Amino acid sequence: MDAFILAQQLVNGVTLGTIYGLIAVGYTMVYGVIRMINFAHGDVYMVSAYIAAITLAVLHFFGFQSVPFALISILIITCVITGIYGWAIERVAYRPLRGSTKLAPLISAIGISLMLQSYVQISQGARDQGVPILIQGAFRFGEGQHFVQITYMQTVILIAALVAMGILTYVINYTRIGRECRATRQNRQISAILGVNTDRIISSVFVIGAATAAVGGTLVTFNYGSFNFFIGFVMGIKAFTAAVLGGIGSLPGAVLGGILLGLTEALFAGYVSTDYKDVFAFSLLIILLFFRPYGLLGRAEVQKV
Amino acid sequence: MSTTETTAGPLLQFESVHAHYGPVEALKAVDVQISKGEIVSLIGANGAGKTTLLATIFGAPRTSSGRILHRGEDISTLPTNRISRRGIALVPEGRQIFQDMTVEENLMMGTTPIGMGHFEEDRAQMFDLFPRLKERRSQTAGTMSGGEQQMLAIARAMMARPELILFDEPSLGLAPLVVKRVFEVLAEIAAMGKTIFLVEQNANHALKLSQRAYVMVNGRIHLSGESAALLDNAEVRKAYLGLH
Amino acid sequence: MKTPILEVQNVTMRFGGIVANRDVSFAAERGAITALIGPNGAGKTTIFNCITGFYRASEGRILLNGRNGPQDIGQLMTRPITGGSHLVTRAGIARTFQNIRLFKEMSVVENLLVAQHLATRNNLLSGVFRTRAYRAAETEAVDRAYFWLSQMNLASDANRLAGELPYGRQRRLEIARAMCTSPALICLDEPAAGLNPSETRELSEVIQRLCAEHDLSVLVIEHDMGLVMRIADHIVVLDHGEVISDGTPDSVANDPAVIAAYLGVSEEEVTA
Amino acid sequence: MQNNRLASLLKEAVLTFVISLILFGPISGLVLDGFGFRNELGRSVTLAAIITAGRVLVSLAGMSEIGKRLRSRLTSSNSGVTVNTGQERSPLLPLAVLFLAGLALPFFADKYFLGIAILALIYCLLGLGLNIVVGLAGLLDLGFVAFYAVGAYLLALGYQYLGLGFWSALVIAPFLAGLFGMVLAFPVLKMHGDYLAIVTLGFGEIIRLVLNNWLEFTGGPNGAPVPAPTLFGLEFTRTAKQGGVPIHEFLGISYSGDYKFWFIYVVLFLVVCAVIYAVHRLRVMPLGRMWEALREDEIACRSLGVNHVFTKLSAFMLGASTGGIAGVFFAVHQGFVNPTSFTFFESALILAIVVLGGLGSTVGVVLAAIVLTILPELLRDFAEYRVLVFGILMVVMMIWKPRGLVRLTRPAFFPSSHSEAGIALRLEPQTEAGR
Amino acid sequence: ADTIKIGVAGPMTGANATFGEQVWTGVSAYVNEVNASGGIDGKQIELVKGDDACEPKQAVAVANRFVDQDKVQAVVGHFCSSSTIPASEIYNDNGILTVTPSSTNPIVTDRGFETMFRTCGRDDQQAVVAGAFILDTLKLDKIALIHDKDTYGQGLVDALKKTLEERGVEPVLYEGLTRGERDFNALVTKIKSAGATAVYFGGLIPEAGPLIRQIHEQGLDVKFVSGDALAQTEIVTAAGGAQNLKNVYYSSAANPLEDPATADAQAALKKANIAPDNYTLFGYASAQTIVAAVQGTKEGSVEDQIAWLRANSVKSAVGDLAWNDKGDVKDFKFVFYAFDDAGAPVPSN
Ligand SMILES: Nc1ncnc2c1ncn2[C@@H]1O[C@H](COP(=O)(O)OP(=O)(O)OP(=O)(O)O)[C@@H](O)[C@H]1O
Ligand SMILES: Nc1ncnc2c1ncn2[C@@H]1O[C@H](COP(=O)(O)OP(=O)(O)OP(=O)(O)O)[C@@H](O)[C@H]1O
Ligand SMILES: [Mg+2]
Ligand SMILES: [Mg+2]
Repeated sequence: MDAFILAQQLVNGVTLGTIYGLIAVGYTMVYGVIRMINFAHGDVYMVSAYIAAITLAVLHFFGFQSVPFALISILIITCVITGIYGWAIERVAYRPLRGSTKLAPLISAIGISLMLQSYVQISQGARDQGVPILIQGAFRFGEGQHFVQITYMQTVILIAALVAMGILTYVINYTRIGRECRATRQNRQISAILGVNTDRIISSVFVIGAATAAVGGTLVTFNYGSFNFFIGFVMGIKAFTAAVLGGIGSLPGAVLGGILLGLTEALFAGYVSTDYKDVFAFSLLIILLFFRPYGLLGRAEVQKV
Repeated sequence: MSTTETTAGPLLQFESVHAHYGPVEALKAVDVQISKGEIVSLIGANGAGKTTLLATIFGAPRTSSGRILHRGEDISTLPTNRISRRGIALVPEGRQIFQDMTVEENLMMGTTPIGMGHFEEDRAQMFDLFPRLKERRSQTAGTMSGGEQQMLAIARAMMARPELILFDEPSLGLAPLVVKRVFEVLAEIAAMGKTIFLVEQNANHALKLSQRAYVMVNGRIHLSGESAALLDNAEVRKAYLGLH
Repeated sequence: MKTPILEVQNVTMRFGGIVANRDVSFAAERGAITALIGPNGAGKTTIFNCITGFYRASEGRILLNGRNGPQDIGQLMTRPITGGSHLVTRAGIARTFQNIRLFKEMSVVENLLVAQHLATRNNLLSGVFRTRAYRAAETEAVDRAYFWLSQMNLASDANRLAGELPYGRQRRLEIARAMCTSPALICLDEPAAGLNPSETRELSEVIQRLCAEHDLSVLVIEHDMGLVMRIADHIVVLDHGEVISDGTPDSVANDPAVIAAYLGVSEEEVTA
Repeated sequence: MQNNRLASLLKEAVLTFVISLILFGPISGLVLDGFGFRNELGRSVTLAAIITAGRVLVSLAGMSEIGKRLRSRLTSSNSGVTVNTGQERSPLLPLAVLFLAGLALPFFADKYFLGIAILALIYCLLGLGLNIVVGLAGLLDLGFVAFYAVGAYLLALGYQYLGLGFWSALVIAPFLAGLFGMVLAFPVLKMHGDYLAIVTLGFGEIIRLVLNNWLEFTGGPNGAPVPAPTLFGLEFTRTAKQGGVPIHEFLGISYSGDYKFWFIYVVLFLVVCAVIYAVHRLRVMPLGRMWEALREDEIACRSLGVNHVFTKLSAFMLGASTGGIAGVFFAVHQGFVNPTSFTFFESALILAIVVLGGLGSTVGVVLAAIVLTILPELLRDFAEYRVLVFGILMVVMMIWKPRGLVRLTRPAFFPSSHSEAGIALRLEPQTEAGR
Repeated sequence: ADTIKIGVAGPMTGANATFGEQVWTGVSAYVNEVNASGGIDGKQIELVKGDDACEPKQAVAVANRFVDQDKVQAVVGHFCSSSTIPASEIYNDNGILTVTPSSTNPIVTDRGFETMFRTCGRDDQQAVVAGAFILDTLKLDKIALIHDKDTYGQGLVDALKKTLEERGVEPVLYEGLTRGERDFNALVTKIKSAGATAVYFGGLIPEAGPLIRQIHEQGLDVKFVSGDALAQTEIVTAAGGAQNLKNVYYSSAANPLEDPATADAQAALKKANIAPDNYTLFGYASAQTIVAAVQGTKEGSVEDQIAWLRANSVKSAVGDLAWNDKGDVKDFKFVFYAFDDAGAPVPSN
């Protein structure tokens, strides 16, 4: 009995954590390259949820009913449009602030976050929206009342996240654009002098970050089925926490931090109290940072005196 | 666009260039010419504006008036990242290597303007020039000593196969032995047919290496001429060579 | 013989696998200028960081015989709760940095006033209400700042932003700021880097004057052999983290090991 | 040349139009309705057209001479810091006028306006507090609202459990909030920049969550009532509730709910003035200088013997104390507190005040606090577009003045007249007694 | 004045904007009706919108603005208790009749402000009904109590807990979830491990929807019971479709089929093509209350209106309303609903 419950909670935690991780990647990428906490990221994720739902509605309208086709085309369309959102936000609100104080873009990001929420609220209404269940059913292990299950949707989430992370890790570590990202992060001026188009690199980081958030947004939309214009806020804070937990700036760290956070929440909620799970999560973060000031996988900045 | 014709004029030319940092005018009507294959050095006191002069070539800061011509084309409004594609490379003051990257990755970054096509070949050449880098090829660059970093910065600039290389105080903070080695390397690089524009505090070395030189004072070109002549100039000897 | 102001005893410093210093021992004499030279990456800055309390040496001991008697630097740093590198400064060691570290967005005087925070009144209330004692202490601090500025030939720049100054002046400002902590020993990390020969000459006179007039001991890292030979009373040479030579300028300059590792053959640089 | 320009303008316009259409198409063009959608694509085409037109106008304006000049005037940044020359005129007179005008405000303003003025002053206080932490000491604090909450709940719960009144809470709040600041600061000060930000954010959330969840003690989401203020035992309520005498009875005038707001306003105004003075002094005091030095370069500070832990701690505590005081005023003004007033967004707003004001600038903070409090009220006529416009304005203000509304200046210092003579004496290295 | 001004205050922006929107829709629907039929004694009613975003500080600003600048004669609002409490102090000081459609916090009416009324029921009344429904109608006694840590939800659940305990039933689980989250899988698993057969949720749609869906997805065989906040059309989409609503019940205002007053209102809303969402109805009812008081006293003073409301009852969109001296509704009627296959609510008994 107990083992089944524990296993189920682990499944719950890992799924939630994977989603946190996917959103956290956006924070980490942007931070990694321009040292900016992009507080509008949660709202980009929110926008992507709407785009995914609208795309589904449009597909249904035109009579496309095949689930795998729908899922894949929604993922692609959502990533592309959300990516353009990421690009446009950077272009309009952050690029003019390059080279000013570090905090200016932070405030600008808060403004963008308000704008996006308000824009979606005005356009789509404040009420909760939903999508029909796309994939139903689950792998079940066990029998009767004693079982562990992983829904097909959860499986899709895990696979999609793995694929997305795999692609990203490869891009960052082994491709030219990844190297240029890392160079830009360390010294933008010199990178430009060496011929790196830093504006384009920064734009692409925002696009990639937004697209990853869109993967998260799409999956969340289809997994939980409901959303409104305000979901970005809580998710934003959680994902930011995950990013820092893992060491902000580190891609695998973001995923690890996300999963750790998801597991912590699930286990604490399951075995202690739902009321205080967030208090616990934040306390854990503070304690962890106390002992590892750069997060789990973050590297200390080389500080040669 | 860079491979079209080689005009008869100078490779790089400053035409009455002014530059500002906010309200401070750092360059005042600067005229400098560099022809293909030359070694030209620029000396001057601290804060004279030497680094600024090099930086304006890359548009940071941008010129507030005047033109910078490369092969006869005005490059002063081009985006920074387009400059290096024209075959100009900079070895920046204070080295500025990518601290968190390995030596090899730093070299890869150097190839940005021309792509990785000749990477293996060029890397081998750099390792010949700086055997020390070969030993440290996978060390994180930030943990290397100053001299090692300087060599890396030079090698990185060379990876783009530039025609014109700008050196900003390459001997800064290096041990005497290494300073000698760096100047030998400069000579070797010049022997490869590259054009060199050298900014140095170490006026003695710089003037000995170069054919022509400019002396900068307070943002203006104060003197210019054959290096050998400047070495004998009383004013230069007193102010920049510390001799009486 | 006088007790040396600083004794470095068998210091080893490791970074993970890298050994930056291995069993380094030397002493800096009181009232004299000791120079630390060696190839790039020899571990000079690292030993400096151990002396000034930025790193805790992996092994060995560093003793300061300052105003308060002999003190172990390592112990000052690891003292519970209150410990830290600031205690090393308070014990009487001041330093400058290889890469200039000024408070760029503060004025030149303010840079010096920060350095005197121990002398001025830190009491919050006395400051808010501007008590007489507070004002007196503040005036004195400003005057002392101006004194060091004029010593360094910087008085005309007093009310400019430190970041605006040309490099050479920033170097001198950093020394002036260090002097404001009233040290017994001052450690200079490549003070002449980026200066031209005539500026270097000026600087060497300043250092010598400090040493002679203000009862100061100096420990200096420098690659400019002209400066080193001119001012040093005593030279320690590091290579690969180890001391390879230790003695008077003459003996060191003619030490074949030093020539091979550091100087190269010619005499030219030494005299130029 | 002319043709070239037109062509590029056209290209730009088409590009802008296409991109805005992609952006606005799904969200404002296709509105979700149940599991289906409603077609409102006309709306997004209009939006895209507006954006494109705006873009073209800006480009055109940028080409014309007037536009160029206007643009350079607008963007001529007040970047950087200037050092005073020491010749500046003393601002005493205008300050005195401002002070008197501020004091006299209740006689001219209606309650709506006064209410907003009180809010603006509370945000001034919060901004000044956070300015110490972020602007002066350079520690990014995203959980400042925690200390605000501590002050507010101190009054509410203190009244409920201990019978504390407004005045005693006002005295205790800075100490209690400072204590909380210290508790937070200890684990936090080892951390760098953005890690500090998340930890403080977490701390702010923890405080809010505990206030929300600990039903038995704090009232949870139901909040807690706060007593009206008193003045020498005189109460501002219609009938006495705290054992005193209602002030209108004492003075023999008729009751009005406005008296309470007048009173709060005046006390708050005086406190804000006092804090402004103190912060202003701090900037030229050793402690304030050490904060700023720490912001500039921590390693250099340590090399000068500055105890960075203690110095950061003091900044955190002083900032927190100010926040605590603001909390007390907030509670007494609202007459009720609950956790919804202390969300992360509130922290963000206070941070926006500090940044918009120009990090470290006292005048800037005051200005920004007023702007950011009054702006949302002015925008009420935009109805549901209010938040949208507020967001846009926030971005625009940052782009327009990335370094804040007010240019930073630094004080000038000059040697005392008798210093030349005294130099020799003062040359002696300091002795122990000198400390 | 030739018009009567009424302020409508609530969250028109921010996390709770959807509810502010509903209240506004309800109030304006009724006011349009009144105005179309000639207004009150020939006077048109003019509405003023006040957005407080459910933030207390904005609530005070809105209240002051209503009083000083808009000079409203009555207020429908605010929505959140945390806004109503500080704002009502200002309305009370200035003698403005205030009717909140939704603030269920006891403090709202417990402070003795005479101008303060509410059209929503108090939690204890709904809780008694819910307790009876679960224990007697559904005949389940392993009950998990879940709330959203907000005034309404937690108040409801706490009252139910007391009711259950009075009947000797100890809930198997008592937990609060966080508003704004979407993933309650851990909680659902916990409900499962607690062996609950019924879940009572005190909270709103954004959390209720995913909770229902996840209970369904994890294959829990439980009945899901909730309060009147579920009385909204969006529950169908939020829960992932009508098939997930099979075991879902909620209590709501009296059955329109039995109560002509509510039937009229619902018909009117239907005609105006407005969804009869819960807070739309309560907004509608609050407007009815104010209009009734004004009409009943022939535009008498506030004191008259207060006295009138205490003495009379109003036929409203949520049933007959009568008030005690505190301003609370006297025995509010609740009916339980279930859902049919298309997701439309049907009375259940
Ligand atoms: N980023 C900057 N902002 C403001 N002023 C600057 C900046 N960089 C340089 N300056 C000023 O411009 C002038 C020229 O500086 P530059 O660095 O070009 O001199 P330099 O000749 O390279 O000196 P050095 O030999 O010290 O490298 C100096 O007065 C300096 O103070
Ligand atoms: N923080 C660190 N982490 C890892 N290795 C380090 C660190 N600091 C120094 N080192 C290593 O220690 C060695 C000594 O470095 P150090 O900076 O002391 O050299 P140096 O003698 O000052 O050289 P230079 O004259 O170039 O300044 C170098 O090989 C360097 O790579
Ligand atoms: Mg330079
Ligand atoms: Mg060094």
